[in-house]
Amino acid sequence: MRAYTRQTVLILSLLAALLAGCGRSSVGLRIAGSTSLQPLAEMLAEGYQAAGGARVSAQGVGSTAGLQALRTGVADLATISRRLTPEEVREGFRAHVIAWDVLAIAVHPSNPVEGLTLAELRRLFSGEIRDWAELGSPAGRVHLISREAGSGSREAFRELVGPIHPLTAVQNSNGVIRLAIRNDPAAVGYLSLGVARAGGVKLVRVDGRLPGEPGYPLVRPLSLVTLGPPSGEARAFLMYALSPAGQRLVADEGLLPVR
Amino acid sequence: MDVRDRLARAALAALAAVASAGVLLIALAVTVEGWPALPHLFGAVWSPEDGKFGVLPLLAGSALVTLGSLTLAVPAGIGLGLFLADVASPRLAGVVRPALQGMAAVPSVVFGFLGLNLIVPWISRVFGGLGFSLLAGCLVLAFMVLPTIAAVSEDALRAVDPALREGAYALGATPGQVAWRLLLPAAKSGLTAAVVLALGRALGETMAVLMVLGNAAAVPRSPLDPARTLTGNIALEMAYAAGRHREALFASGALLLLLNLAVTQAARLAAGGRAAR
Amino acid sequence: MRPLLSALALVVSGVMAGLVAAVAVKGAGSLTSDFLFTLPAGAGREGGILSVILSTLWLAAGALAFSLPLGVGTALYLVEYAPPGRIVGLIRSLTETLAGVPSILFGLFGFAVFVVRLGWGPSLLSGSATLAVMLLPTVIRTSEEAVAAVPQELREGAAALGAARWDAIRRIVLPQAAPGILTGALLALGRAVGETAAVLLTAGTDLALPRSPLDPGRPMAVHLYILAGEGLSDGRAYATALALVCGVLFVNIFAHLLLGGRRVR
Amino acid sequence: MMRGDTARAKLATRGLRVYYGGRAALRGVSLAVPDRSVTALIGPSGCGKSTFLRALNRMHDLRHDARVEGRILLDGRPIDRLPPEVLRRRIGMLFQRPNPFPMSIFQNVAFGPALLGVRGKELERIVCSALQRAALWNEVKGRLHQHAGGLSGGQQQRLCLARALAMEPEVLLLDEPCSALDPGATEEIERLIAELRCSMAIVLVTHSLEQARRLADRVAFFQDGRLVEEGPAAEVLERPQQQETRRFLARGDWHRTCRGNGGSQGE
Repeated sequence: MRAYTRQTVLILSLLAALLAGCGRSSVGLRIAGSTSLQPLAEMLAEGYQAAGGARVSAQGVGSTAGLQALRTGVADLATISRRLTPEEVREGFRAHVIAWDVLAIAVHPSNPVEGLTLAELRRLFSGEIRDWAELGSPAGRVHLISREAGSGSREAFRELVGPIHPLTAVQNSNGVIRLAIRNDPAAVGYLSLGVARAGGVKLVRVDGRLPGEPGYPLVRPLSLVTLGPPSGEARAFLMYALSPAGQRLVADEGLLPVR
Repeated sequence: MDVRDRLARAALAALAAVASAGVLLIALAVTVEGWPALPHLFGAVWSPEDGKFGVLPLLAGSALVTLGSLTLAVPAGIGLGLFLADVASPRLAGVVRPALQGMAAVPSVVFGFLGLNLIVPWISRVFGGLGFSLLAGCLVLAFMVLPTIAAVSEDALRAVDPALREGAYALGATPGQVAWRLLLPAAKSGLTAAVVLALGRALGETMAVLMVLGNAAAVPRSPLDPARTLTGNIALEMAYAAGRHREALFASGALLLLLNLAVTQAARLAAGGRAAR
Repeated sequence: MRPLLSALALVVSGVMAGLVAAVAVKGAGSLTSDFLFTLPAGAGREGGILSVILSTLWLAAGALAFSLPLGVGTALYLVEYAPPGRIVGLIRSLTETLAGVPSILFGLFGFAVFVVRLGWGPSLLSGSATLAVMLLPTVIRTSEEAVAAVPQELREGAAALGAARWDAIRRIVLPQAAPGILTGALLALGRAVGETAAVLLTAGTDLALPRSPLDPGRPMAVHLYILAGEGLSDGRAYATALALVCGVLFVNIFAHLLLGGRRVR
Repeated sequence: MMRGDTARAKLATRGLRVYYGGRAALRGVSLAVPDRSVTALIGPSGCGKSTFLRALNRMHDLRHDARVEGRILLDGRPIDRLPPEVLRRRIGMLFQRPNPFPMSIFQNVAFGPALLGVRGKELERIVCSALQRAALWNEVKGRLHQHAGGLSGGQQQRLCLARALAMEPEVLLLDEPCSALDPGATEEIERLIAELRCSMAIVLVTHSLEQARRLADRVAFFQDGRLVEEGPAAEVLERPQQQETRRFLARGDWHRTCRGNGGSQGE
């Protein structure tokens, strides 16, 4: 009986210790936001820690949710892969561009389409053009594939090109979009250039320019967002992202550096 | 009563109360969070960017993928159950049964992963199109619920008195006739329970279908069209959602819970019918 | 009919074997001890999955730490103390209902309550608590069966010696039921390790080694989901899938061995 | 003499051996069953009576671990030349425990004919006549479409008999058909067996010496998987030739041991 009580006390105190240990997370800087930016954010976090910075946690939850996390204080920094809306700017959010992402338009390698105008692209994704024959390719229904609502890529595409037809297939990562286009001769979709370059898909000129060339229209800023001016750990991380070391990581990810 | 006994009784009762409150808490949390969006769910278009939160396409997606997978898995699963209960030698059954049990234990994300890497490209190659489709979802889901149906059917068929089997054989029935005219009707309530159980699992499955279904928020018009389920929609968009969008997702969760409770209730009735036999 | 059913069994087993073989063949090459025991680097594209494995284990252990006391307590109450009738029926139907709830709803619940309301954020703690709720029905049912299987004579024997009910439970019923309870815990563990939807929204996706329960971590199933989505390093994804399947099967086989051939579901 | 019997016999076995797994349950039995008579199989628990009976309509095919050797002849032709279904339609069987199917009384009796594709009026006629032959018609004619589970034990066994008779069998195998019934029901079944004897060959496994005495034309005594002695009932029961038979008949407690067997040999 007594031994048993002692056991109980021991277990209870262990539980208490565990709960007490919960008191503080070991993370020094919490980043949340765009999934498109997630790989870069993780690379930057690794590099930042390696360079002597605090422990950084990066969660890919989406641009809008990242801002929400920042607003509620769940995160110290948000990442977004679109521009801030005027309302968001009025709320006090400050976006600091750390890289440029190029949205590539990809089709199957067997598709003869070489280039599209922005107008054609808009008509394609709004569902106005339904057959590849209208664009001079062999006839066949167009299979659109897009990112999910809330994704920065999708919002940037909607902003730069136009609305997306509701019947469009949706996948929530660049990789699966590449996979889908690789499998289907009639598919067309948009994705980050870094992932598109992994191969298996053909990149289409937009308004006569290939993705990555100067003047290519589908470029969006990737930014770190602070609520008010950056300070403390968030500021240090931002400085690191803009430093030569940080910008090297940007280039490694297939993104365009800002410096 | 001993004092410690009373204490123990009170403490255990408290634990039981907490544990059984789980389902109520879930219902409460989901409903409270989703309440304001409830009136917005009755529409035919799900397009959060335009403030449209109609769950009809998602309901249709869930219903179609569930029914489609059961259409494939129920005959195969009951057939496998019959094979294990009536045809296979004990040694063969001893190999097939653990294999099925193992299959039931494989995490759903692995099924989704395999579907993404094997089934989706296969569909794209054979039927054309993206491959991400209702058909892919049905196939993956069918494989996932097959072991459940097979195991529960086997139990139900084994529960049929062996004397009945012998009686039917003694009348000159072929194995097929015994199965079709005697075993399956006699095990009907157990088999129904198997189907309803599978229905519940299929309806609630998230990751595997999310990965292969293509997730277009529209009612599919052919098995090769993409579709989106209630569950997949939550997993897909929850992370991004704020405001009304977030409420709508919670409300759709409440709807899913309601559907699921109905199915569970049906399962209990079916199982109850068997117990009464 | 026999040939037809045999063919069906053959086809299903063949397809299953094919799928398993696909995972095994494509994953085995990359599944080295290096892969298992080094930390991931380059956002999961390089290095191993050590932090992912540890996050998974912490999550599962945490889930059991929450759900075992609750579940076993409930089972003991149901079998030993509860007056038969309405209360038992109510508790049982509630927990059975819980067993049928889709895992994504646990995720939603955990997200709303643990992550947001309680402010635990996406963390091992939130993930564990969410998983714990999900595992409760399994733990309760298996524990209840184990406790109920203890022969009534043993309880009567203890009572005849003047032991209080609680003493009989503590010294006789619980030790006797321990293997059954353990089996239930193992089955629950297997589910916890393989679960994705419930932890996707609650445990976070951080690849770094978690150091406190409030740190986010990336469970193995979520890691596989993310790797599959990136579509960049197939070898790693297959190796992760193989590790996950092996882990879950190992736990399940162990549970079945412990159970000595009795059927569980 | 044995040869001549076999030639005239409805059903005959030669050197019949049955193994369960590696264990021999029947070690070479040669027996002839004449038409239009009752042959009773008696013997202690586990002696192979039921095993023998179940070999006659190939019920052992249903077990994965049972192996049958030797020959069984129906009308002088080996039964393994027939598909088992065809054989079993010609040989009806009644089990220890009544085993009505979980369906209506009508559907139970109609089960066999329906397998052959009989429908409509013809089926009704067959069901009605089978129920009449099993002396059940008057009791159930008003509730043919009620569930068979509602009948009493004796009625259920008669239902099973009607079910077998609906197939117009040439041979009827009875495996301790009264062991689960009360004395009244037993009497009823025995009366039916006595009537049916005029139209078919009946093989009866029984644990009751009295029953064998009342019903049997011929008696075969089994022990340890062998046929010890066989002949006209009066001779075997009153003037047994073999030592084992005499000892068995003399033992008072055999009744009890055979009751306890519960079909363990056969099932």
